[in-house]
Amino acid sequence: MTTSRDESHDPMPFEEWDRPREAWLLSGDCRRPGQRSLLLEMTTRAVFPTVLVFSLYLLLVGHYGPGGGFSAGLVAGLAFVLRYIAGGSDDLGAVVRVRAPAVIGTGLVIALLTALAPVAWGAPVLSTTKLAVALPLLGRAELQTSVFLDVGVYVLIIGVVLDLLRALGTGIERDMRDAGEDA
Amino acid sequence: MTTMTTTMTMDPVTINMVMALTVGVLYAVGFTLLLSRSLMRVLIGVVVLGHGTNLLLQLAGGPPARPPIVGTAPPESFADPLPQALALTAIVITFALTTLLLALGYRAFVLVGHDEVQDDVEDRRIARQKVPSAPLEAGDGDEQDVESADDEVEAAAARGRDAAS
Amino acid sequence: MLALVVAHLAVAALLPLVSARHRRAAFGVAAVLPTATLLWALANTAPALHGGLTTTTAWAPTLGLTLSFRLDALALAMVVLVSGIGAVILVYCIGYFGAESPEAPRNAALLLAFAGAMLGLVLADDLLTLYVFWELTSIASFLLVGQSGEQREERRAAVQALLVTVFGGLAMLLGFVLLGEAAGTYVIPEILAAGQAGRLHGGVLTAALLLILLGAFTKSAQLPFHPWLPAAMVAPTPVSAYLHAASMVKAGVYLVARLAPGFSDLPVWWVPVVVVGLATMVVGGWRALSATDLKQLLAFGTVSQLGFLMVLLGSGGPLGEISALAGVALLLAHGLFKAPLFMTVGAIDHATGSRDLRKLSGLRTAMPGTAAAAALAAASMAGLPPLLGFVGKEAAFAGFLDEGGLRGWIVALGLVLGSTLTAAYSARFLWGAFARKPGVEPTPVHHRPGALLTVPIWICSVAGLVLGIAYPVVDVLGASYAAPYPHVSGYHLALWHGLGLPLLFTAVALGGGLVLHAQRDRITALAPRSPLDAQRGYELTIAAIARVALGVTGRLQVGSLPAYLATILVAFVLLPGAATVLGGGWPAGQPLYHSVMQVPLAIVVVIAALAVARAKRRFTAVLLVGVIGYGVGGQFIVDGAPDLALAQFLVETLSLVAFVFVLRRLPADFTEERPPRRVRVPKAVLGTVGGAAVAAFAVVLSGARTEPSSTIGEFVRLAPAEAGANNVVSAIIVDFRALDTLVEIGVLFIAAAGVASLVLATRYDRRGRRRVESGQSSPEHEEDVLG
Amino acid sequence: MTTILTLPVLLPMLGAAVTVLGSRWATLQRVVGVVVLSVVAVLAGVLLVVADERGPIVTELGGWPAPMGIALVADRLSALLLLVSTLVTLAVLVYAIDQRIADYGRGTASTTFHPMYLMLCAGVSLAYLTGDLFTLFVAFELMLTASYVLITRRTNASRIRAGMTYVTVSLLSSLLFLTAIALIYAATGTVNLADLAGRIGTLPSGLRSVLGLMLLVVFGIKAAIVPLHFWLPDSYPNAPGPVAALFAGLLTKVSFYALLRTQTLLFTRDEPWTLLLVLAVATMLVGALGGLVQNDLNRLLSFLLVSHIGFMLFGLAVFDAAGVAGAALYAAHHITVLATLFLVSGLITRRTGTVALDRMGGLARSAPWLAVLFAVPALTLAGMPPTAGFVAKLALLEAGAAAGVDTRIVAGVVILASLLTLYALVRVWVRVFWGKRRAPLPDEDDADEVVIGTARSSVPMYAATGGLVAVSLAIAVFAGPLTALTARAGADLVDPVSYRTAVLGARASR
Repeated sequence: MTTSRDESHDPMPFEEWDRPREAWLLSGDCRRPGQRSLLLEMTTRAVFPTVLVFSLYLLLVGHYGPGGGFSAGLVAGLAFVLRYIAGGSDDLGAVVRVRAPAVIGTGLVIALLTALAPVAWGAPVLSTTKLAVALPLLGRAELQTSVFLDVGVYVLIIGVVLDLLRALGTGIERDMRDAGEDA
Repeated sequence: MTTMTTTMTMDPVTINMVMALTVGVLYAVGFTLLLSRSLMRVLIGVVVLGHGTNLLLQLAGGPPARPPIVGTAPPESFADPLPQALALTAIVITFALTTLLLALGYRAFVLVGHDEVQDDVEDRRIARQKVPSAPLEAGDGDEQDVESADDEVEAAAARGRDAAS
Repeated sequence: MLALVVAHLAVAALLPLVSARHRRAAFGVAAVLPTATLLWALANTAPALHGGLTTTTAWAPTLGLTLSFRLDALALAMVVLVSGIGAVILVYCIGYFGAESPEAPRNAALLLAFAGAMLGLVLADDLLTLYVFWELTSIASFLLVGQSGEQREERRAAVQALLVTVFGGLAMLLGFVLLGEAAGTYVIPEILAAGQAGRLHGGVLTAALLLILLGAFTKSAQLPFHPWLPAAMVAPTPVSAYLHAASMVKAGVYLVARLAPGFSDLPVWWVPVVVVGLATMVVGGWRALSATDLKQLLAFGTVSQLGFLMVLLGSGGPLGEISALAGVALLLAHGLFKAPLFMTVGAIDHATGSRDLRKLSGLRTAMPGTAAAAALAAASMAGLPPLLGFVGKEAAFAGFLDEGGLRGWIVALGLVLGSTLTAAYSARFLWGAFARKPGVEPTPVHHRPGALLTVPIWICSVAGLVLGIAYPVVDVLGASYAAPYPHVSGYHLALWHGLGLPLLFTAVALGGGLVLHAQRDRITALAPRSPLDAQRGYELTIAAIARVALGVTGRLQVGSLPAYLATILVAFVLLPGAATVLGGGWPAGQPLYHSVMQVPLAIVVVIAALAVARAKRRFTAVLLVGVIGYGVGGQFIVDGAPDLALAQFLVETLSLVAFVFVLRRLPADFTEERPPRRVRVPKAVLGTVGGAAVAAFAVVLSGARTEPSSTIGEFVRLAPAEAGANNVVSAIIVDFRALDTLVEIGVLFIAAAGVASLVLATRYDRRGRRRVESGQSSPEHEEDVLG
Repeated sequence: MTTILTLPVLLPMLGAAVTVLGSRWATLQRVVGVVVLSVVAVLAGVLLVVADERGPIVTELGGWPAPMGIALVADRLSALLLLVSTLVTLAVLVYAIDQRIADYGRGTASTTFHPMYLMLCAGVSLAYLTGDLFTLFVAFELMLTASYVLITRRTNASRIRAGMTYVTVSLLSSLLFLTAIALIYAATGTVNLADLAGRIGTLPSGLRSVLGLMLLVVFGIKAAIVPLHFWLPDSYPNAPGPVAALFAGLLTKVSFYALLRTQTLLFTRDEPWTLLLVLAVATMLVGALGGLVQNDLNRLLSFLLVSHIGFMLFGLAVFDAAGVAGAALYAAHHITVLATLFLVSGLITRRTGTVALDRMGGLARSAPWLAVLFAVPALTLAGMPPTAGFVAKLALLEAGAAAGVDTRIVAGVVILASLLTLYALVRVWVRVFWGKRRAPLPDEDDADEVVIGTARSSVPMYAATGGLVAVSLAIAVFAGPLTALTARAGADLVDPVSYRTAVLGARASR
């Protein structure tokens, strides 16, 4: 990983302060026990669902305070990133069984159908309205239909993050193995 | 709308010195990095430039004010929400472009062993040429033919120079 | 008339179907339409001579683009040449191209297409219509000269012909547009009327007329553009006979003849016409005297004759009526003698395999019929009575002699000189083709030309004789064309005008010609190189264009990405920057900062940014970029944009992760060599100037705002009530401007797919090198990207 | 009608999503792509007819009135260009599909090509239709990002440099665009074009020209105005045939459309724009001269592409109704003819195995149909009558001749550039179609996406190319109605009252 000219044993010159001295990223490869960090894995297991729930909160609160589909999707995505860093692609694959591109496509379809749906009721494209839903137990709840757009964004962004993990994470890792480089 | 615009006083939107300096530095650094040959530097330049642009977009709305969330403050004290929304969109788009360029840099590195942007080979070839390749009259198929036609054109030009001098 | 023209083109397009079955039949089929056209035109002689027959089809009337046609006297004369000689030559082609010739199908179709285009040209009643067909004939000529393009001479000649004529044609188009703009119409009679009435004037008219003349000169092979015509003789002989003798090269002359009645009073018109025409006539004739290839001889002769026609039909003047009359007569005469002469060469070539007059000998006895027909045609060329050439030449001399004055005499003497040369090369042609030469074996005749090769020659030659005797017919035609000129002379075409200067001039020309021919050996020794070689001029021009193109492209298109980006930056700074300096004002009362918190955040961001610029390690640079990102996020909080700040923090984090993933595989340092100072410093300077410029734009433009945002009030009012969101920014994103959001997630969608495609396919790049076979299933990399 | 206006954007996006979800079913992908673009083409035709009869059609998305919400506007200009562009994208898609079938067989799905292609089309549609400056930016990003993926997809070591050049320059232009939007908002407080037209008018004239020049540079980069054009001949030629055709046909023209729209709507002028005249001259000449010295067929075409951008700039620079109308007509013609030529170049390359002119020859004999397919668009590009290129050029020349001395001189440069274009194309003809026949060269890189040196070009590939030739011929045949239409469009552009009224209603009167 480090460059070939090795001068780390010398007293470090000033401008070399940022020279990497060890592999600074934990590999995601689960099959190499030497590189696993139990602490990180345990933390992740505990944090992961919490963060996902928080992301749902952000999604729903978006209309009233900071939040919304973007931020929520990104938070959820970061949860998966954490999971990947701790457990590697195999672990991630165990959680997410759908293809990432399909997730992205689904998100986009949800958003586009939200845009087009009002036409069926004779309203302009992308118009929104307030839906009153009678929920059991909770009673009457009001829902702005634009939340569906937010849901689409949320799903799509999770898909994007997963796809990035697949490509930049797993893909590059595999390339490195192919090339015989030490991860 | 008319009622609102008349009642609302016009806040000066002028960007202050500190922010102008910040934006200026971000752009300067971004531009400079963009001009280098390393694709990774270019990429970092794009990111820095993107930060500068997003900041500028937000600043275009006016000086700091209260977050535009109805109910938390009187509407007159709100910051202009539109630049915020635009900047939000811009942030996401910049992110998308960054990752794409990152992947391209990676691929370039894997393919050619470094991530420098090379000069265009064909352009260099043409710049070195004295006579256009593939002259019109030639082209019977063999290279020799091309050469001889080149010679002819050159010779014709030379004759002309002699005659002129 | 449009239908007639279109029919030519349509049949030409379908002709390959005929050729596929029977090659020679194609020419026969092709000859039908020109024949019909000729008959149609002759049947309409009466209306044509009295006011003309017109049709108009609108094409793009907004642009004044209409397809207008008129059959009048001049057009009728040209139709005789285009369709009459065209039909004859197409019949000749049956004999010329063998039954097996692979060239036949292409030539049949192209010749007919050309006939159609040429017909459109001569019938055009509108400048733009004329231009349309003008360029079509150039293209047809290009393809007919180039043939299969396998010989270098063919290619070279075809390209030269095309470039020179299209150069002129395009110049002419600009002239037409300027003229049309000045006159308010493109309809030729209306423009001529405006010209005669003197309603057009000024620099625009001068430019327009010169440009139009340029077009006419190039097309009709006038000095110094003429070399393309002799070069084009590489084409098959029927093509030369038709395009480069009888019809296409007359287009320039025809155009001048069309416009002369309106503009020949203007010096800007007649001076170039007379000077160039006379020079062309003399130089062409002189060059013909030293040619050894019979086709070359005729080609230079054609150049010479075109100069002659140019003078006659373009010079106008007080007695323009007579020279116009002479012009029409000679226009016809030239077609009727030059085409058979070319066909004679074709027949000789066919029979003996040679066109070199130094090798040909004794053909007078071997091919007596051909020789007689050629002699008749050559006599007309030389101007012997009672042929049409004589009638025309008499009138030509008469016109300028009667005009008198300096101009009249100069032209008349020039014409005598030219006619002397014409007589000389006419004699040279007959001698070269048919005479028995001392010391040269009689040329063996492999196969005697059949009727298909000789009858067409006879038809044309005899037509020249008949029209010479029946001169009143030509006189009526010419008079109808010359009608716009003032009637002062009462001159009519005739075989006998009595003894006078014109007859003397004719005699001098004929006698001089024979003397010159007798001295042929000295002339051949004298002639070969004239000091001004127009062909070399063409070559030099082309070479110069190539050098300029190479110089410009080599210097500008340097192939370096940083150079390109720098150019863009310079433009971005310079153009609006100059305008800012000139027109912007620094806003008064610009505060140092609006909120104290902005200052420390700004310091962090600025320091991190400067450090990024100097960072040598990728990872360090990425971390510093992260610092900038979070710093900017902090500014968003200060500015009252919590949504923005949240997104900024999250995106920045994700970016960092992405960078780190990729950096695993890359070396820690930037691989780029540290560039030398002379590269680095200008880049830093340019970057700094760019940053300063943007900052200045920001201050100046934001200081100029006089109104609040158009939308803030509406947004705040409607967000909770109508969009169901207290968070106005969120309302904008998912409701008021939801389309932006929709498209933006589209961009994310693309980016994700792009990253996958770029990264995941990488591992297959080096394996490659296997042939992709047809019908193979998914390429491997696709499967991988699919996930 | 207002829903129809959104479909050219939303349908291709939906199609893109569907082709990703169904990325294992090749036929589904193909059918979705062709059907979506066909529908969009029909809709564009409807929009054109209606917009011509009734004036600009406006949709306020979500029912929010402009300038609050985003307005989509189809007027004569945008509907015309949308129609032509969609016909081109449809033909190029058919070509690409059949090229893939010829090379990989019928069962092969594509993971990225179809979605990216449709997204690009959505971006193009939105760029034409939007009446909002920021949405224009977003549309550009949609279009450009998809183009980044298409041009870098399956690149090899020798072509990746082209991809980098393209992406980097485009990114810079995008960021500068965003900067310009920020500055415009800072100065005016709105991003709606119709609203901006009113507000920019109140700025001091110096600042107006700052903004105008800024947008000129921003769009000039992507429209390849000299000297901002250098990236184009270095990048387009390296893209696979259909992709290069798509780019050459559409991307520069979309940017030119943006330039045309913004300059006429926001920065009105009364007389010819001298700066743009100078740029037009430079663009025409530098492009044409560059084309003369190239040995690579695609590069040659790229330089000619640049050269003819100069023709359109000339029309805009004249800045009256006739000039702008000429520019619009020229753009419509240019979209089709450049796409056609690049497709033909793809066919030639497949046959000969090379793009180098000095290594080809004799195709007129061995592939006469190819010769015809090349000759017609080549003559069109050179502006020879009676093609569409001639009609469009004539419109420009007439506008130039009428507008004054400067523009007459530039009209002379148009003539010169036409001649040089013809010369460059004649070189191609002579080198490629004349001369001795040559055996095809083997494909130097088997692994990449592009298969060359094979005679396997299916009939639909020829048919798609021929279809575009037919579109181009149709522009010539129906020049009457078309020039009348563009003349009306030009009048709309120089006097944008109907546009502003259609978008803003009564508020436009400010």
